[in-house]
Amino acid sequence: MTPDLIYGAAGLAVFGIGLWGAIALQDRMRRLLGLKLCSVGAGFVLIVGAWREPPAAPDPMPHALVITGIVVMLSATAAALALIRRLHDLEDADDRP
Amino acid sequence: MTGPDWLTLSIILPLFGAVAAFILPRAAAGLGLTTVAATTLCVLMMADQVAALGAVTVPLGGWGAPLGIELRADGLSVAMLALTGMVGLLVSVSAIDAFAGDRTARQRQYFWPLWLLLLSGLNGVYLGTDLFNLYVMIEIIALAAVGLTVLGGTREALRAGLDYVYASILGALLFLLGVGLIYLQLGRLDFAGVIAAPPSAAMTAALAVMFVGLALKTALFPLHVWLPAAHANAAAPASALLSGLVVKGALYIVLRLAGYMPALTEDILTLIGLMGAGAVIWGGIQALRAERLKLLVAWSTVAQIGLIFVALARAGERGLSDSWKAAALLILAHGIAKAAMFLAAGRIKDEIGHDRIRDLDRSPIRPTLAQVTFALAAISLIGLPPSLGFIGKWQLMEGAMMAGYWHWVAITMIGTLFSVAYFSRVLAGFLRFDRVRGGPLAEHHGWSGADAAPLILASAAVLLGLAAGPIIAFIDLGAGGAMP
Amino acid sequence: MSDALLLFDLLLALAVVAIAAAALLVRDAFAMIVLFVVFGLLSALAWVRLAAPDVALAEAAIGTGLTGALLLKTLHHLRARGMAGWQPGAVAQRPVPRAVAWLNAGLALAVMAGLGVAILGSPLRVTGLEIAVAEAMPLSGVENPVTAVLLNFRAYDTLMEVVVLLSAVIVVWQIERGAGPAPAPSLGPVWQGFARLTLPAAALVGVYVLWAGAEAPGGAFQGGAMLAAIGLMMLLTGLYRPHPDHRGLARLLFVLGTVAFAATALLVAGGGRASFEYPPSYAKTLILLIEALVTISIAVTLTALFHGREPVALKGDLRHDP
Amino acid sequence: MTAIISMVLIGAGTLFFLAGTIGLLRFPDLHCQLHALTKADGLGLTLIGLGAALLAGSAGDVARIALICAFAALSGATCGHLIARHARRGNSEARDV
Amino acid sequence: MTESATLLILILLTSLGAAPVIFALPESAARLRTAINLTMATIKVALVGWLALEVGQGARHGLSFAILPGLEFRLQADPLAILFIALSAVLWLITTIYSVGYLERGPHRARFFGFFSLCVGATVGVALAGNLFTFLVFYELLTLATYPLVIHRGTAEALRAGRIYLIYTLAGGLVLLLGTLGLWVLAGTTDFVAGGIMADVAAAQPLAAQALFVVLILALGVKAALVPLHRWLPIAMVAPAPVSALLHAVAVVKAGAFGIIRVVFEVFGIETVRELGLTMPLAALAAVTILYGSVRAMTQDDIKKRLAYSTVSQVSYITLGVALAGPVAAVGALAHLIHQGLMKITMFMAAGNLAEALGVKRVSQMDGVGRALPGTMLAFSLAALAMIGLPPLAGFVSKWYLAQGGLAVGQDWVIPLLLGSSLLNALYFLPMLHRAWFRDAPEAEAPRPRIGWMLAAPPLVTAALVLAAGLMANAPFSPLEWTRFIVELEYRE
Repeated sequence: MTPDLIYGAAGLAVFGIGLWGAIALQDRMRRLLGLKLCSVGAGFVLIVGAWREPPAAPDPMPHALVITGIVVMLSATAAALALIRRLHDLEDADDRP
Repeated sequence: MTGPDWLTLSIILPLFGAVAAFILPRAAAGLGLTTVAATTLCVLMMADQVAALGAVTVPLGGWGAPLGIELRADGLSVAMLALTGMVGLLVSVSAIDAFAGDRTARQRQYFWPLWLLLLSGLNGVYLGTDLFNLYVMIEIIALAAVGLTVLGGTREALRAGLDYVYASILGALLFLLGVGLIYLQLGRLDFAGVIAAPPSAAMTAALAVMFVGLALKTALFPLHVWLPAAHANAAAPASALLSGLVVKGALYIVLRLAGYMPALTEDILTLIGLMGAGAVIWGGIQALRAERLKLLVAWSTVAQIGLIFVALARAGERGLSDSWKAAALLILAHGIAKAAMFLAAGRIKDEIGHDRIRDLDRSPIRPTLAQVTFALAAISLIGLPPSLGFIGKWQLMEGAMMAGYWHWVAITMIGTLFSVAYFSRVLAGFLRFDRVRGGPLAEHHGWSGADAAPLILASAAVLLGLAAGPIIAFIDLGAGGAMP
Repeated sequence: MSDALLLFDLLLALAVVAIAAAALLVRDAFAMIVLFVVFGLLSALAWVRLAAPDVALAEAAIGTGLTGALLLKTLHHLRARGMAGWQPGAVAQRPVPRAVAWLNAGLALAVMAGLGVAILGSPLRVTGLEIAVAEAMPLSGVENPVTAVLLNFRAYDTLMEVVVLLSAVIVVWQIERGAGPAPAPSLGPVWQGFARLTLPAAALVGVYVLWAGAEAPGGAFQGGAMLAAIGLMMLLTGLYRPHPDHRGLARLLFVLGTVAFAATALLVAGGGRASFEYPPSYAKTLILLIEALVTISIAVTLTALFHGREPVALKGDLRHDP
Repeated sequence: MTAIISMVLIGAGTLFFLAGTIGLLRFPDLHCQLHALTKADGLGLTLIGLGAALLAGSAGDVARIALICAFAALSGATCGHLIARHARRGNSEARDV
Repeated sequence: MTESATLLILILLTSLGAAPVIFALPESAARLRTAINLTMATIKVALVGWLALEVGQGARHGLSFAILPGLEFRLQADPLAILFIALSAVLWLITTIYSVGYLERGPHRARFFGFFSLCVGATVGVALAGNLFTFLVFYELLTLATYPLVIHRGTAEALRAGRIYLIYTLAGGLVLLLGTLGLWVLAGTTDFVAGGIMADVAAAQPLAAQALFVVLILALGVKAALVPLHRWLPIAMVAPAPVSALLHAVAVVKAGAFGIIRVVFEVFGIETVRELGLTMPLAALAAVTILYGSVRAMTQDDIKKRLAYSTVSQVSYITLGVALAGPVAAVGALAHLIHQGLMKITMFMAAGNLAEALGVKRVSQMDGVGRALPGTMLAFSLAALAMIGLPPLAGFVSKWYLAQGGLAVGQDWVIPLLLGSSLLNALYFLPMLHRAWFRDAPEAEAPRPRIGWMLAAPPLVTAALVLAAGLMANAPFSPLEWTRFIVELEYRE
């Protein structure tokens, strides 16, 4: 039972929950949140891959990848949220007589 | 070497173009077109470099494969780059006309930066050899493609764009999870590492997750729900880019991975083939029921992508080393023909005012040039000789016959019949003159300069079949085991 | 002593998973966002436990902070316009039939179980590229290995990441335009005092984090995120109101980082060097120069993403942006 | 010797945090909750900061911890003020918070 | 072998190249369009003549370039190809004149003539194809080029006919693709070689070879209008007269028959087909088609439908000749390819004139037509008599050789079949002639309608050709002589 096993399992669980959220939920912002959870889950898997027994330093490569992943996920979220806002305005404009 | 190599240039040049087009919105069209032309020139220079030296590898930052990232141009990647360049150039020319009016000033301003970012992303995918780098490139393509999908600004386009965003983010994240798991196994992320990897359960699981992600991005049958609405509701040049080029990026990665996957056993290939067959049949049925022209063309994309996956699975595991060439040919043929068809559909919609298939024959205006382009593109998509599509299908069926997989031959035939059925719905509409309402029939009325680009593309799709020999020889360059 | 930490790890892992599930299942949207922020911070803490400080900093600042701010802004936008007391159930989409919901849950579970089994069956802690990175460190020009990987060994990846950010802002500006919603209410004198004191300090910290990136955890993205936080504060409190005339400058700042990075990558090429290959002697200065410009770009881009629309005065729009 | 004192200080600080959280959960209306949070957590944080400062090695670390405590207290107070001000203005949304 | 490919490319270009130019011309430039059409047609006839001369002296022009490793796009001008090209080139010239006159004021003429020359280009391609792959390419191009012509009028009925036509021919094309692939997989090459390439494969896997033969004959049978697959031909008669004249009597139908000849002679080789025991079923199928076609023709009141059914039966003479697997029968078959073309085109053009000038579309309305349009009806009668097989005329020559061929190979049943079918021909042609000449027009003497020389002359010219083909059968360059030359080459290997 080392930290990387614990967090590895947690990461996969978070990815699973996010995947379920992205597929099953109907509401737009929740699905986006599900995707963000998947992204954090994938981040967990990579960071767990980098962890080494304490005296040894962890492998820096996955750390850089996850930082890139986080920024990429933020960009995608920002675009999706802009779409949600705009779509809401359009639908709102149509519903109101 | 005296300066930056052609490979980096072909990725960074469109980037500078996009930046310039974004900063100077008024000059966007001019800048955009020159950049696309310059990039295509880069690709041509790279092509003869590859023709001379075989595969060309550029270690970015000078750090070599596992640590740094390498760009590699071999036959297949340059063929895809050439496809992107050629189709891109002609779509750009057609886009200049499509967004010329003042009503579409905003779309003109934003089309070019997004398209050039897309071009940079695509070139990056075709030249990249690092899995995580491919993930970042896929994201650039996804974002630019979403931007292009919602360029029209209508509610349907936005709703389709949102579904597209969800599908492409989920696909990319599944791909990222696969990359993470592979790093967990091998400790390195470049193609050479993946090839050398001993087959293990974890490796299969990782590659399976990546494949599901890519299937979601290429809209393979069960995961195709987002594609028709997104491609049908986009503006004409945008949907030409989406259907013609964007889908090809993910297909290329599937092709690359299929080439190296140690774990691609017989039953996985049959599963992929079945999904492809499902796409061919379901796409065909939906295309027959489609009300609008662009929706029909979008559903035919779903069917053609299914056929490409059938081509991959046509000869089982033994034939895989040859099947990817048939798939590559079909990808090239579909790219050219589908871009031409979407541009033609856009032209027809502009001239006639609507694109309801049932009323195509009611309008007095007959943009015959656009209709001829549509017909030529249909010839290549159906796979009639001498088109490139025909040669692709020929190779598919030949491989399947040699390996004795008759069911794939049957699927291809069914696909062809379906495509004949739904394309003749449209062609009959073009050639019917007895229900014309509102004004005299004007046969030559709808002609304009904007038809030139789609016509060139469509006739290229039909006539390139004769040049299939050199194309296949080129695709073979540097491929096979030599891959580092 | 170490098993106490193990207990802490277990608790933290359980908390992370529980809050993730809670965030998706809670009915009220605002509570969902709050839970998400808590989830983000806890996962950042988990990453600190996994000896990944840089990533924890990035996750806390960008992954949780900014994403949370964006979510809150969108929620405010949706609530202000029409959907009061907005519950997921109330949304017009047809509810998912129970069978499909369970099918999806089963599918997600199966995928995860399969992956878990496959992973556990394989050797963990395969030696990755840490040796290669360690050997190449002296040539990289910086001491912090993560920054070395980000800005030297895989500089091409980072350039493309900045491009992703740029394309995001282009897409957002293309989707939304015109005047923003009603301007934020003024927050009274206490806030002005607080702002006058903390915002400059925050700017200082941001620059410090950028500078420290060379030796210690930190760097362009974390520093950029902090400076973006200042931008957000100024937007929220009306200290800065986006104006159509500022668009030209804004576009320049967006592309600044990308252009700098790409230009350097191409200029260093030639004379036996591939692109992105900085001459070792100039590596540190080049990296810091690029990092600084990229940070500015990131800060402005993230603020623009939060503002969420191109500040252009639409002819038909009555409420011209003040 | 200093270790024991810092352990005591950190223990006290945690107790104050506990008190603050219980206050948050138990108190009836918004203002009381705000009161509990800002006061208890502020004090708790300072005590923990003091304890950590004792354990800290160099003067630089002590200075950093001091800065952290100062800014945390400052922002805690301001946030409390803003929420209260927002509630006092009787804004309809306040009740949803 | 590939002395000068330029001649072949030029022949192809005269029609394939002309099509885009004609498409681009605006509708009003009628004179320019006609000029282009006529010049191109005459150049083609001249080129074909020159090619025929050279091939006569043993030269073999060819052109081939590889499309896939081992798969070539090959054109070659062997005597058999020359036979078919000569027919289509000459008749294209005549039909162009006729259609210019016929479509005087009609709409969409640019589109019509564009696809018209595309069709002939495809037909020439079919003839020149050096292997089954190239044959398939032009076979499909022919389908695509004829579809717009069939639905030229653009009415709902035309479109319905067009859809049926497309279904049949494209399905045939698909089956041919399957057959070509099978050949490529079994024999490794799809080249047309005198004497056939399937000999050893047939020995090794007789069953696969038989299956392949059935698939190929099925595919080609669609266009050659063999019985179960002939339904599209009468339905396609909704097309304007020049289209039914050139295409459905000459180009499309003959392409199918030509394909069967190529497959039997140059893919399988006549001996292999006999060994596989496939000659008898093919001959039987041809015989059934001959009788069925004639019987159906009798019941048709619409002139063009009657001629269509007669075409169905006449084309099967060629298949019969090929199936009889004897040199003499082969001569009869190939000669009939030419003669039937000449005869049928005359009759279709005459029918077109009747419809155009007098509005006579049905046999029952043909009373006294002879006096109204003496020239046209003279040509029609001559062709009809030749079709029935009157001794000095072309029809008799080919039937005579077919009979001789049947006897030579011991298939005695051929004689009664030919006599019976000639009788049936008489039964559906003579009433038409009787009505035309010996019945006077129902209402008062209608003013003699004037039709332009462009409509009147072509039937007479083709009728003269029919006469010439019959009388001067043994002249040096007559069709019969040329077929003897081909068959002699074919059977020498």
